[in-house]
Amino acid sequence: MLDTSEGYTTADGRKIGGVVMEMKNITLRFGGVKAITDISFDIREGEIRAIIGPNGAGKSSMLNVMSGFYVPQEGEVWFHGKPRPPLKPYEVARQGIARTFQNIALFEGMSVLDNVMTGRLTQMKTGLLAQSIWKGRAEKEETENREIAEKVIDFLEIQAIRKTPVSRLPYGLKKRVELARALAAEPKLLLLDEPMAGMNVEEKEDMSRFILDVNDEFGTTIALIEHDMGVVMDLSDRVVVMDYGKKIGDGTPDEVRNNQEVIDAYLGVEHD
Amino acid sequence: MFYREAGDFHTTYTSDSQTFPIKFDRYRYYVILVIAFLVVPFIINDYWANAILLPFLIYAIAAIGLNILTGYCGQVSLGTGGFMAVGAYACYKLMTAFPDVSMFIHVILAGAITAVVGVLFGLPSLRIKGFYLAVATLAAQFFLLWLFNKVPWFYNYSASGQINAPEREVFGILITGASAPAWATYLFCLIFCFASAIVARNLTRGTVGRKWMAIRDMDIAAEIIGVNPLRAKLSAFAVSSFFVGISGALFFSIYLGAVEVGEAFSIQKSFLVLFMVIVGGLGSIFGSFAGAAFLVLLPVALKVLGVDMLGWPTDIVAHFQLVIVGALIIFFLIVEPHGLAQLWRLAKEKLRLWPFPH
Amino acid sequence: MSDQFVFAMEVTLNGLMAGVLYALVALGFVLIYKASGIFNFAQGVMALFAAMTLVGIMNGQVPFSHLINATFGTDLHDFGWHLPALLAILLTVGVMVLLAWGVQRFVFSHLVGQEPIILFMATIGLAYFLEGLADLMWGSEIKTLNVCLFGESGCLPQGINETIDAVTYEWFGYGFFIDNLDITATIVAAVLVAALIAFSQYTKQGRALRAVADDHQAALSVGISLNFIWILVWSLAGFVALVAGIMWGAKSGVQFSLSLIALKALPVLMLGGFTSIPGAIVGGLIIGVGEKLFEFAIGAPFLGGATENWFAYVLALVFLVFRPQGLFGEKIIERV
Amino acid sequence: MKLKLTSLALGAALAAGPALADLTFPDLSYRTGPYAAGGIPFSDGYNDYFTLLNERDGGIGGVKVKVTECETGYNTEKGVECYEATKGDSPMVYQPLSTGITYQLIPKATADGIPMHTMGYGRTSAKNGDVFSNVFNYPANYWDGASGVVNYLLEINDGNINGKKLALLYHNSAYGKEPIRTLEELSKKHGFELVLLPVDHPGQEQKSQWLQIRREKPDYVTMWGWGVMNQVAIQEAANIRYPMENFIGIWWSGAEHDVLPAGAAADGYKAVTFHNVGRDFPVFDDIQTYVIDAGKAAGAGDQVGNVLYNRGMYAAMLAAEAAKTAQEIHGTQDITPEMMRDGMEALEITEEKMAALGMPNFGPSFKVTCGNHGGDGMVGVNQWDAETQTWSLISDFKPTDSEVIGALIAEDSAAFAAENNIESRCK
Repeated sequence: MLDTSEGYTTADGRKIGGVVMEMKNITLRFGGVKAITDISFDIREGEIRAIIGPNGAGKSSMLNVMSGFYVPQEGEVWFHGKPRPPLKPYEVARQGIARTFQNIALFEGMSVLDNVMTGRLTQMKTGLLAQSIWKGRAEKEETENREIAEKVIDFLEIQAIRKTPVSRLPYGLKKRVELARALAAEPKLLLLDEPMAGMNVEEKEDMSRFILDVNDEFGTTIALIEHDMGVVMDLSDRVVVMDYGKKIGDGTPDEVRNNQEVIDAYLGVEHD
Repeated sequence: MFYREAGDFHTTYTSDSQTFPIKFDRYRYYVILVIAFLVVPFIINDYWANAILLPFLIYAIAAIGLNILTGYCGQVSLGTGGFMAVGAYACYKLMTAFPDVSMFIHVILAGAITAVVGVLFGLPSLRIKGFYLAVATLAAQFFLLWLFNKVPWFYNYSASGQINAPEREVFGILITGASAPAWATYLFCLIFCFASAIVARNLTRGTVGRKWMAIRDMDIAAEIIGVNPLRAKLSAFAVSSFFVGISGALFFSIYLGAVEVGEAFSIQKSFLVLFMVIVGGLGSIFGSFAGAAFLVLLPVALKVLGVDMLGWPTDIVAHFQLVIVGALIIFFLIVEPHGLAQLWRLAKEKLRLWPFPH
Repeated sequence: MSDQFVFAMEVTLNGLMAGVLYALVALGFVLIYKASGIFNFAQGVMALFAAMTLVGIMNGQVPFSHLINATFGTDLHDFGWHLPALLAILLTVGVMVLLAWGVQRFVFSHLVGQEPIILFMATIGLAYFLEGLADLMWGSEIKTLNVCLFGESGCLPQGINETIDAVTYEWFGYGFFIDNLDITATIVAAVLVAALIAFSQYTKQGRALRAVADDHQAALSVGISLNFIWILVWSLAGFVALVAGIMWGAKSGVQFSLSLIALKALPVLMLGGFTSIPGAIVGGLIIGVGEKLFEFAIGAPFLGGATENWFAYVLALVFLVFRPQGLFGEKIIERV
Repeated sequence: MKLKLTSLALGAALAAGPALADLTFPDLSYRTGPYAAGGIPFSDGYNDYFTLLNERDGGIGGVKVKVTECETGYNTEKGVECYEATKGDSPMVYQPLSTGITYQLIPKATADGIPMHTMGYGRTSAKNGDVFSNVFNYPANYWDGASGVVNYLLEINDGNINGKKLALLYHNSAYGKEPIRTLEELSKKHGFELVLLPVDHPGQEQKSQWLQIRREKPDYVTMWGWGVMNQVAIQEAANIRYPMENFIGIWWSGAEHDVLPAGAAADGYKAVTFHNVGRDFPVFDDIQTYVIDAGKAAGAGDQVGNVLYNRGMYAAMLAAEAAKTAQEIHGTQDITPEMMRDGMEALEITEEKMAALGMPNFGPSFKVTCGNHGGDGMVGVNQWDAETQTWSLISDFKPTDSEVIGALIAEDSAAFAAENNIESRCK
């Protein structure tokens, strides 16, 4: 297994830095049901980290723990070298964690541009009074943030639809807009919840390209969950494999691919 | 033909995000402003001021206020009547306690006081959603009315239990009381209405507006991207109540001059303003104006048509008014569910392509 | 036993009775909301419309007579007959079914799949429309409602119930006041709810109704006609409105204010949940007892009285803060 | 639509200039909305009397009368619209028929020089003509009503109601609270105990109040109700077997439609009044001949003789008499609203005058002066007979406690004068 304690260099030569987020012995229960049992792993600066597993493996729950939406009964989430206290969901965003959703959670009543601009909300600080006057501070701040948002829009090639109401867009584009919204926040850690779900091959390729480009261009640390093994293996630097709420593998795609337990899980071997 | 955005380029983000990005819209807007501020005051008479324009402007402010809460932030409220009452009584207390302070300040302070009360009654919105919240705001409606009726301090212990606006001047011109000239009362309300629309527009196009709309469209997602739902909702309640309070203050001091709380600010008022917002279009400042115009002007127009022109008995006309207003609401909904504002938008889109739709 | 305690018991009992009357109005809301997700603002006006129609038919009034007379200079008032109540009720139910059909055909069939707020707004339009129509049809004066089901006997009883008065006097030394009309309303409400439950459990249409309430798509896929179901629920709501209109109208006469009874039903709905029939009943009882006891114990002696209107809402509000989906409302599950 | 409105409004503005041939009496009626049942007969009576004058006498002093009806629905904002729409037609007098609209119009009409007549409603202290120059509320006001109730109780108790208990059941609004101060003063004076029972608008639910009445057993109950509150209160009183003859309403709680829904149980219910009831007056024969039979009735013609019809007709009669007085004073038939005001201020109603009009003893005799716009506050009592479905006057018009009321009026009008810088104008 790859030694990762001090960072490492990927196969394609990218430098991966120190630990951004570390999950320490996480256990999550809903009532009596254990969704996650004693899982630990870390996410390092600049890497693309995937969590995979068959349906019902607890991936989404894991992501919700990482994003602070669920608070685990046992274990700690370390972020930037400190244990993270239980936070309100909106406080997590302010720490620099952005995410997308499996079932797109865009703001349907707003245009693409406005949706992307919501990604900048945590960075915009003018008060009610300044905003009601608009001219001056509010306008300046709006323009500055608009520039960042436009950069993301350019990057994801959605310039043409920026004034279109989101509700009129097809599924694939919505996914991209959601990614744009998350990126606009310039997150330290980007969580992607099944970014390829429901896409055809072509769209999947597009999305993969965008994920790689984002990572490349902005150096964003990305953690994604996905049940489609194929795509993930090509995309990620390291993979955590979950099954029935337990971690059954962790390592580079090659390592995981050759892990017997993982193979069993995906081929559907009976559990005792 | 003239309604085009082609050739209308924006080279900065500022010019792109202005209120009327299309030149033609901008010019029309300026023309309306000029007419409203520079022409109407010279031709206005008592009838137009007191029967049509004052109620229109004042209801438009209330509708803008409620639209911020309901249309932009998605919190349905039926407490508008109660909050208008707060504005009216605050204005009355301020007017009588500080007769020498300008009415502008009184009206704005009345709005601010209403904002505080609004925030107080907005607290349950953190737990209660949708129609449940709508019904919960009725608690505010009924309690506030009861309070103003019950505690004599609010009406300065007058024997009648009514509040009367004493005469007050702005820049030496009388704007309250019966002798106030029509143009002065009109302009005073117009200034507030115009300022309210501008402020509402500024708030809704920027950060706060996006927070509100995010909460409206999907509150959980909004929270995860960093919107504090408590602050977003309460700020919507505050801003909304501020406008509603201003409209209540104007409604009492400028328009009616004397009100009794149970009659002027009853639950019917809450419904009326909500109807304006929905008929006009949720989440649209223009819609607030359209809705207010529809529900203020239509009954008057129908009355003029039925009684004055066709000479029908007044009661039959009044009944027909209800039937026609009701049928029109349903008709508009079937044609365009998102209100008059959306109907207008669609018409503009068609116009943009006219006369070559393909 | 102290006087105050005995009085409180009487107030509680009367609160329960009032609660039944609130629940009767709330039931109509629940029926429609459960089946179609429409918050029917027009429910109160429907009660007014139904009661006016009933009186109009019973007294043989010529519909739209005022309009006809004003237009053609005629002098029409009534047909000169007086129909028995039972027949008039049946005819009124017919009118309400017709209304339900019209509402579905001309309003909601054009608004399929719209957001709840839009549907709500359509019912606002409907309320305006019906209010004007009711006045045009039957005139806006107060009409005395005297429903006698079987000839001269079997009229709606009103006034103090002697038996309860005598029995409680024996027990407590203070005779309780219970209105006979309220007792009747309670029985009628119980029969109505039982009938509704039986209908939804044991008839084909009733099962279809429940299926639709559960899941529109699934119901459609097994071949249930939504159109029919919605006409059915609007008819049922119309019938409930008629019953509520009779009960309230018997006391006050049939007049415009009858449409305001909807306001008494709203806190009940909040408390009981918009989707639950038992919720409407229990909510009605809680609101009825709550507001009456508060007025008795705190409102009248300390706050100068007339606190019932707002207290009902505050009670419901406080309750909702702890249980946002209402007493029996379906739990709201939030997911991302 | 807008264009038409503009031209109409312009037309109205232009028409305001020269005096018109007709005498215009606006009728702010409410034939719709929650109080339609009260508004319809009043407006019918008001209209029919003027129609009678036109048909029988050719108008007032030879000038035809024009009644312009405007529907307010008892709504203040619509009332304002009605006022603004009609004030240009040189209206003789406004009768807003709603306390809300009255308060609204007092300053406006005063500024426009148009008189108002608020008969048995509106602002009580308007009785002080020294302060309220253009507002008249003869022959009686709410405080007279309250005093009239107490006077009647004194009458039936041989002048002693010390230790008795009187409950006031009132609509919880400014209107309903009107009598409280008067009754409080009177309770001090006469030693009776006053119990206050507010009822929330609209008043369909009064269980709490009537249970309280049943527990506390007041000797008498008086009611300041309006709309549905009246019918429910009377039914509830019957339900708890409260003796109807001890239940006395104000004149807005004492019409046929208030008692009819309760049927036989309402028998014996009483209400104070300032005008007579029933059809038994010669004037009704004329109305039948000239108006109803001629097909010129304002409404369906079925309201004649009803309490509120009579009240509307009485209001029209007082207005017509004031117009006559104005014509005499100013020596012209074409009177302006200002002249009409003078006529109202000089109005004197005597028994002979009423008899000559075919309305003997229809109301009290009174004389309006500059300082007294409210008449002498003569109040009588009506009682309902459920058998014959008629009201009848059981206690004739008698003066009210001017000592107590006068002090309260002086106090309230002084406050209004101070607030609005009104100077004394009467000599």
